[in-house]
Amino acid sequence: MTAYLLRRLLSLSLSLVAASLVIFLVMEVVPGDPASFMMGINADPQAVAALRTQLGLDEPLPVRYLGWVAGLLQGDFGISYTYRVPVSELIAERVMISLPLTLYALALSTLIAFPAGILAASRRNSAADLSVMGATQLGVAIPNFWFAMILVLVFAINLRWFSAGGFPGWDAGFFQAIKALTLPAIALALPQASILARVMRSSLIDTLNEDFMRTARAKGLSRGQALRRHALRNALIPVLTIIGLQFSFLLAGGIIIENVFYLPGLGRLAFQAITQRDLIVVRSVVILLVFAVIVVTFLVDLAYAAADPRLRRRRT
Amino acid sequence: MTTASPDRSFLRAALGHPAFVIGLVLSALFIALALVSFVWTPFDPTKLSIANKLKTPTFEHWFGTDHFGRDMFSMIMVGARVSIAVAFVAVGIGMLIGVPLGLYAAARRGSLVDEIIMRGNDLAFAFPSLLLAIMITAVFGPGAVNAIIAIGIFNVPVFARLARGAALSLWTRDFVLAARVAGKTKARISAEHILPNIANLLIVQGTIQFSLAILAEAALAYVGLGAQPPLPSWGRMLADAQTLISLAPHMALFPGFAIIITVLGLNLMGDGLRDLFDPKLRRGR
Amino acid sequence: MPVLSISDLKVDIHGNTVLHDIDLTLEPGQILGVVGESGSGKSMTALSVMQLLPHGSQWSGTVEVAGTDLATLDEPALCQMRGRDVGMIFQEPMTALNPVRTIGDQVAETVRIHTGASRREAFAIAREMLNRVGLGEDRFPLDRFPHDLSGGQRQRVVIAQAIALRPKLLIADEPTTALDVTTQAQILDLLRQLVREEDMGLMLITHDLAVVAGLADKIAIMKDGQIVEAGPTREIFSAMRHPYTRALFSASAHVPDRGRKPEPGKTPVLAVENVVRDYQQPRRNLFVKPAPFRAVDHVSFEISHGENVGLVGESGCGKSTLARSILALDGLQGGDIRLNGHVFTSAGDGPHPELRAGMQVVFQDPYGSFNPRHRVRRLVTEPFHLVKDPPRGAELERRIDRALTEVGLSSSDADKYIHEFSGGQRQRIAIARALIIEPALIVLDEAVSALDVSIRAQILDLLAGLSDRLDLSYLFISHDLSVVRAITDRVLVMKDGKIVEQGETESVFRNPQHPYTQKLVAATPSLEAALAAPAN
Amino acid sequence: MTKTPIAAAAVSLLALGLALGVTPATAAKMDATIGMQLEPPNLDPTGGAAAAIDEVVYANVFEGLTRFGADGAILPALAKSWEISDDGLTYTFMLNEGVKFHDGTDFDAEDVKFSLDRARADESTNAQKALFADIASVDVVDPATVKVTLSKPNGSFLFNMAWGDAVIVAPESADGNAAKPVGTGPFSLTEWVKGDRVELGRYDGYWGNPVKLDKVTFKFISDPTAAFAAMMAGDIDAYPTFPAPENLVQFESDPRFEVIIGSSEGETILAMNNKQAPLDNIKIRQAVVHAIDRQAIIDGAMFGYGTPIGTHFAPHNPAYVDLTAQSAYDPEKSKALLAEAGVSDLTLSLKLPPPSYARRGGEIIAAQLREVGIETDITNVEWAQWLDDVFKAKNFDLTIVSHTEPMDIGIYGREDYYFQYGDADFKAIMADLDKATDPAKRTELMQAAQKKIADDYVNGYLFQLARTGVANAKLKGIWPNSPTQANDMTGVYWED
Repeated sequence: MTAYLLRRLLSLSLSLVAASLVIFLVMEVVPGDPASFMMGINADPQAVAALRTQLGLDEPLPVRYLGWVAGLLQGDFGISYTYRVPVSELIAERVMISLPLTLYALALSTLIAFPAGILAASRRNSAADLSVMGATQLGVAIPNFWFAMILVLVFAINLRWFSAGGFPGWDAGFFQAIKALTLPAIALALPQASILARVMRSSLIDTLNEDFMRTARAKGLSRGQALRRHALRNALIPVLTIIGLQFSFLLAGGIIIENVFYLPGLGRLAFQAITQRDLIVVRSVVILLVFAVIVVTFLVDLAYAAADPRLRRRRT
Repeated sequence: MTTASPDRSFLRAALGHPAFVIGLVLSALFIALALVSFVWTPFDPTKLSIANKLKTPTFEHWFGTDHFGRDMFSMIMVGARVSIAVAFVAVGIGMLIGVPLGLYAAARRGSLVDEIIMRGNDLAFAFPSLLLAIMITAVFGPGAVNAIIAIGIFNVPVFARLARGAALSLWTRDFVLAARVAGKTKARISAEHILPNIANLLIVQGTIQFSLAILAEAALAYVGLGAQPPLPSWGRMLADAQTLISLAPHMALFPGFAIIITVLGLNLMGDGLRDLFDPKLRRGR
Repeated sequence: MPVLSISDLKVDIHGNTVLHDIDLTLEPGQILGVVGESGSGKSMTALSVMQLLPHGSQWSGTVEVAGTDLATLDEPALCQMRGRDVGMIFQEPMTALNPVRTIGDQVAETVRIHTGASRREAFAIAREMLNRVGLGEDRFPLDRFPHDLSGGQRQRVVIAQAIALRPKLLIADEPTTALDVTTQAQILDLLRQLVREEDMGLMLITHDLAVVAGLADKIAIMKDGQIVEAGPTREIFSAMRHPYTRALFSASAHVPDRGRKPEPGKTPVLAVENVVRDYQQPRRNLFVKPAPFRAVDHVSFEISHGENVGLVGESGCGKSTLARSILALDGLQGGDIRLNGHVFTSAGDGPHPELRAGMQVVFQDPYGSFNPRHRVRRLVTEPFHLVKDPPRGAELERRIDRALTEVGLSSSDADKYIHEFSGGQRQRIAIARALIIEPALIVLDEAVSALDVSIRAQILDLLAGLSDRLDLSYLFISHDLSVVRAITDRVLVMKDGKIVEQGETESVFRNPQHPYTQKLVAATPSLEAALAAPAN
Repeated sequence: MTKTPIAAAAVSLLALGLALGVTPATAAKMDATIGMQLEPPNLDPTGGAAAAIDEVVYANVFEGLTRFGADGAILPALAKSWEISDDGLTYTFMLNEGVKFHDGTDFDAEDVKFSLDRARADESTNAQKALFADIASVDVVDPATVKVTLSKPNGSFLFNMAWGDAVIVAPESADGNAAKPVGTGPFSLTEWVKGDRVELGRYDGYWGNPVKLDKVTFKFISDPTAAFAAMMAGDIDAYPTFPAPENLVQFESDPRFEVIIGSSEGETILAMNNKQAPLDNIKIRQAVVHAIDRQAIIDGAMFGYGTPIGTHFAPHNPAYVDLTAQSAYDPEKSKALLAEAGVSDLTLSLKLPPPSYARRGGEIIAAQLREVGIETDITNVEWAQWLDDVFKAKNFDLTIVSHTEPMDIGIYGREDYYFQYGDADFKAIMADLDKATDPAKRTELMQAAQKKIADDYVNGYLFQLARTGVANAKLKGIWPNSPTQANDMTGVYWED
């Protein structure tokens, strides 16, 4: 198991290196010069050139790449071109919104999906199953930004229960902050919950068909007992994968939702940085997201091992 | 043991599968709308009529008009064409590149090429897809073609992985061993035995990816990176509607419904196909 | 009072009658063997007693467990009955245990849900039961997981949880079918012992007459959802009143007629010399490359023209790996394999495609051996790929026709799809596919293991006839000693990658030299031996 | 499917959120939250061009020697008065005394010299370096007096000194102004939550008239829907440049709000590439211009807010000439001109930057051009791309941009400017204008310049961008117009 994890770690770090190269090169070919963007349309060309030198944009490509990677390894992400503050500071601020939002959405999605999936699987082909399946089909089909718009229309503009967006900051109090994240989290969670409920259902149905479920029933466990004691943990394994994937997806995929609710999160930071050609921020955010995905993948592997003793000893 | 050909019994089973039939009808509806839009739309979807703007649905304008007074129904018809074309081509690209890669990796399991393909796949999955799509359009400029590329790229690993996984299990099947005993090359076995037997799986996944691609196209268009005006696009219609949502909610509702219904239709069809193709479920029926 | 009494049981699933007119009784301390081929309804009978029938089932009649009519029990009462009054053992030990829970936990669970026992007490009982089924605490602590255990050990765990509360009735549904013969013998011994000591009634369901013959006090023979004959074992076997009983009996003991004898001396059809096959093991440590696992260890043997050679051994002994090597599906790490005197494959050297036409194969699984999308015509002609100038047109038709009739099918079958055939017919098609290019050798990898006895007898006859007529050699790989004994001239016994004994089939079986062969032969249930033994 | 578990769970969650949302009661209001569309990338007005920087810090945090008043007049600021030598080359500024920077250091003539020298130095990254181009030297006469000598007379020097890019900074803190601005203004930075808001607090050591608010929060809400909802919910007290004119109707009908319509310095133009075929042909440019129905654009893209213009000049400027008739909407004439120029099947690229005036206006213009037989190939671009592709590489036929700098007709004299006009006669007019100091003469020259670019159909002049703001009806003192990009909060107060 440890050897397996070590090997995974090695291959994941290779992915990270490849990712850093890809992202660096992509950002190099993106048209648009950060310096001229910052100086605006009436800028003096000399001033733009001075700024380019100051930002280190004149150095040759490999030097800049290595400089960036070396910085990353020391935890130094560099200085944002446009904000002129350390990127790590910017990211740290944004993570404080994106991460809670992601966890909130994930928690909502899990809280909705688990009972729904279990209900549907245990009463297969019943009216409850059909309703859950129908609802999840709809949930997957709704574009989350559209759903977000509708949520704003109904709950912020018409009912005024929530503000239409923005984030008061964690200083404003936990409840205020959570309240500000509620509509975005719902918008994010809906499709994820639908997917998760479907996975939960089909995984559980597969498990319910396993031989050991019959063994459990033959021992005298009732249907419900067998489900709780024997099926759930086994069914959880594919569900864990999906939760892991969803975490990464939500962390990065909040871009549009963050835009709709003007939340200053990571996705919006990256989106703005792309439009402002703040290359260093884009690079750092993307590599961080890739890193997060890799860490989560690794954690999911660990979770597998916890859920499934077969993996603790051997794994090919 | 039936004497009818398998195709006919499949058709009969398909028509008896409610989810499949609903899905087929819904998707067919929008594909029909898209096709009809080539020859007829109630109004010219690019024709502005500022005086007529933001009209709620009337008998004349079934879905109302937008902020330029264009007919929403006509725009949705033409938008269907754009969404469907972009999604179809993007998924097609993903399949055409991904499936051969996956088959190759499976045939040469454990080889360096397999390793590279799979690691490349991991990498593509690890990348935040929407961000990368945004960057791709930032590089090449926005437009339908680049949206296709951005979406297509992320379909490649999906199909590569699916094809590899399915092919790997087929490679251990006795009939493939028999073909190897018959001296057939790996390429030939892949084409003759593996591909036809994973085709069902690919069709099902293709349907699902198709619906995901429609959502992705809408998201890209929503942030302004899809098809460019004056060509209508569902995602951009939603973006246009956003600031007007309290004034003219119909501008947001109809394109939203169009997306939902199309995606729903495709997903139901995909799920239906999965059931129909699954011999376990078919036998039970 | 009988522990089980079934009368006039009838079961319908979605309106199809799967069982009818079932009458059975079982007294404490007795073993009732329920014998039948697949689809005869024997498992459904067991599930009726457990009241675990599939969805959509309807039953009528009377089923009494220890005097209690099951029709009078509601679901909670049935839950109490299962596990406490009736224990059940299943066919597939590899999947019958929950992989994520410890064995102690799973055995103790039976105790905990039926009695108010504390966790500790339950674990104490679990310990006792595991000891009882031969899993001592030194090697099998309670916190082991099922995946650490072999199939036989897992089956013992399943038995332990079935008997944890000393039920009056134990139902064993093909409990040893998935196990090797030596393990099978041990498990059967254990069951016999438990029945005697605990005074339980055991309902033993099996397709193998030999298994019940040596074990059961009473036998019920089932066919098409009905009991065709039932009674004390010896009586049934000696009288054999029902024709189906006779048919089953003769099929089980069937030995096909072999006409010709092989002619040794000429160039052997197949010569295997010092073949070595290694597998890479997964790394346990990142920096140490593990030693490869040697699946086939310097194996040498020959097959002469027209000779049928058996290769026997238990699972994991390397016989399938050897078969794959002979078929040149995998590369060798040492030695070479010659076909008709030419090097077919050797270490570091791939197969020689032009020689492949001399060797064909028939696999075990009649369902997985064919591409479901092709018609029989295309399936059986696939080996023509190996011929430089494959037959066309009328000649092709003639060859297809001949191959199909040769295996007892008709030429009209060529245009059907594979799903239109039964398992036995499919195996005939597989043989036709192997025959069509007239190879010198056919490798039969467990080719009859998945078939019911009556079908198996037919296929064995077919194989024997073909070998005689067409001067074919077979390499017959099987775990089933009785089948190998029936059809082969010579036998190879394989263990841990090595051939431990080889010789004339009859002499090896009558007078095994190697201790392993002796153990194997002794463990194999024999119908004749069981019937010859004095009544107990 | 009446009530799915998902819906039920969502509803209960919403109820939970509702229970959590308790708003605290407020006492007499001493603070104001101002909405802005864009967040400033940094807060140093001397080191970047972003309008959002000035919109936060101008007059609030930083001050210059002079400043703009609400009506665009040049007023004294850190310089309480000045003398101009007769030859127009020497400006002597008398500075206010007792002025302190937010970090407690004193403001004196050395700071002025430092700031101006820094802005015009070779390594300067000041986006408006041209403002300082005519300065020959800056001399400290005494701590309260500074003398600026110009290399040539410049009639707009005081105007230049009022720009946000010309604010006075201290040598001790200048380098840190991007993140921690230190100025002399009545407000100082208290917090900047990036991506969300900037908070300014009253600076007690302020030298001038005390301000009435304790605290000003600039909240960045780029999304118009969100801005609308935030206004409606009272999260924001004022949004001086409301991004979605379509929503103003709803504010107008609500007595809680006051809609403030003013004019901005933004001349919105359909810029044409004057040196690239086919638009190097004046007939085609004229055809394009006559194909455009300005009112339709104002109605369709701006929901009626905006003043049509016929040249590149702000209508509220006294020197403005209304030349709209010369380029009136006349599709027939347009077609005739195209025929005369001998072109058919014309396809022009139209690159549209992000603001809605450009994106929406572009769609309308494309439709209008199609009516006269000109096809367009629309590309929506980000600003960075626009700068690269359109502004620098001049790779475009048509684009729509609002030129928001005040008095920027001078750009037509720059040959390498993106629309590539740079006509010699026009340059001569500009040279004369630079020399002229007599107001009447200046007006005359400015009008000549306006006519010249209208006659040459350099660009399509669409409309003057309206400054459409909305504010809580009780909040007073917000500038209706924007003579420069600023949200001057010094005079803002709550009415009881």
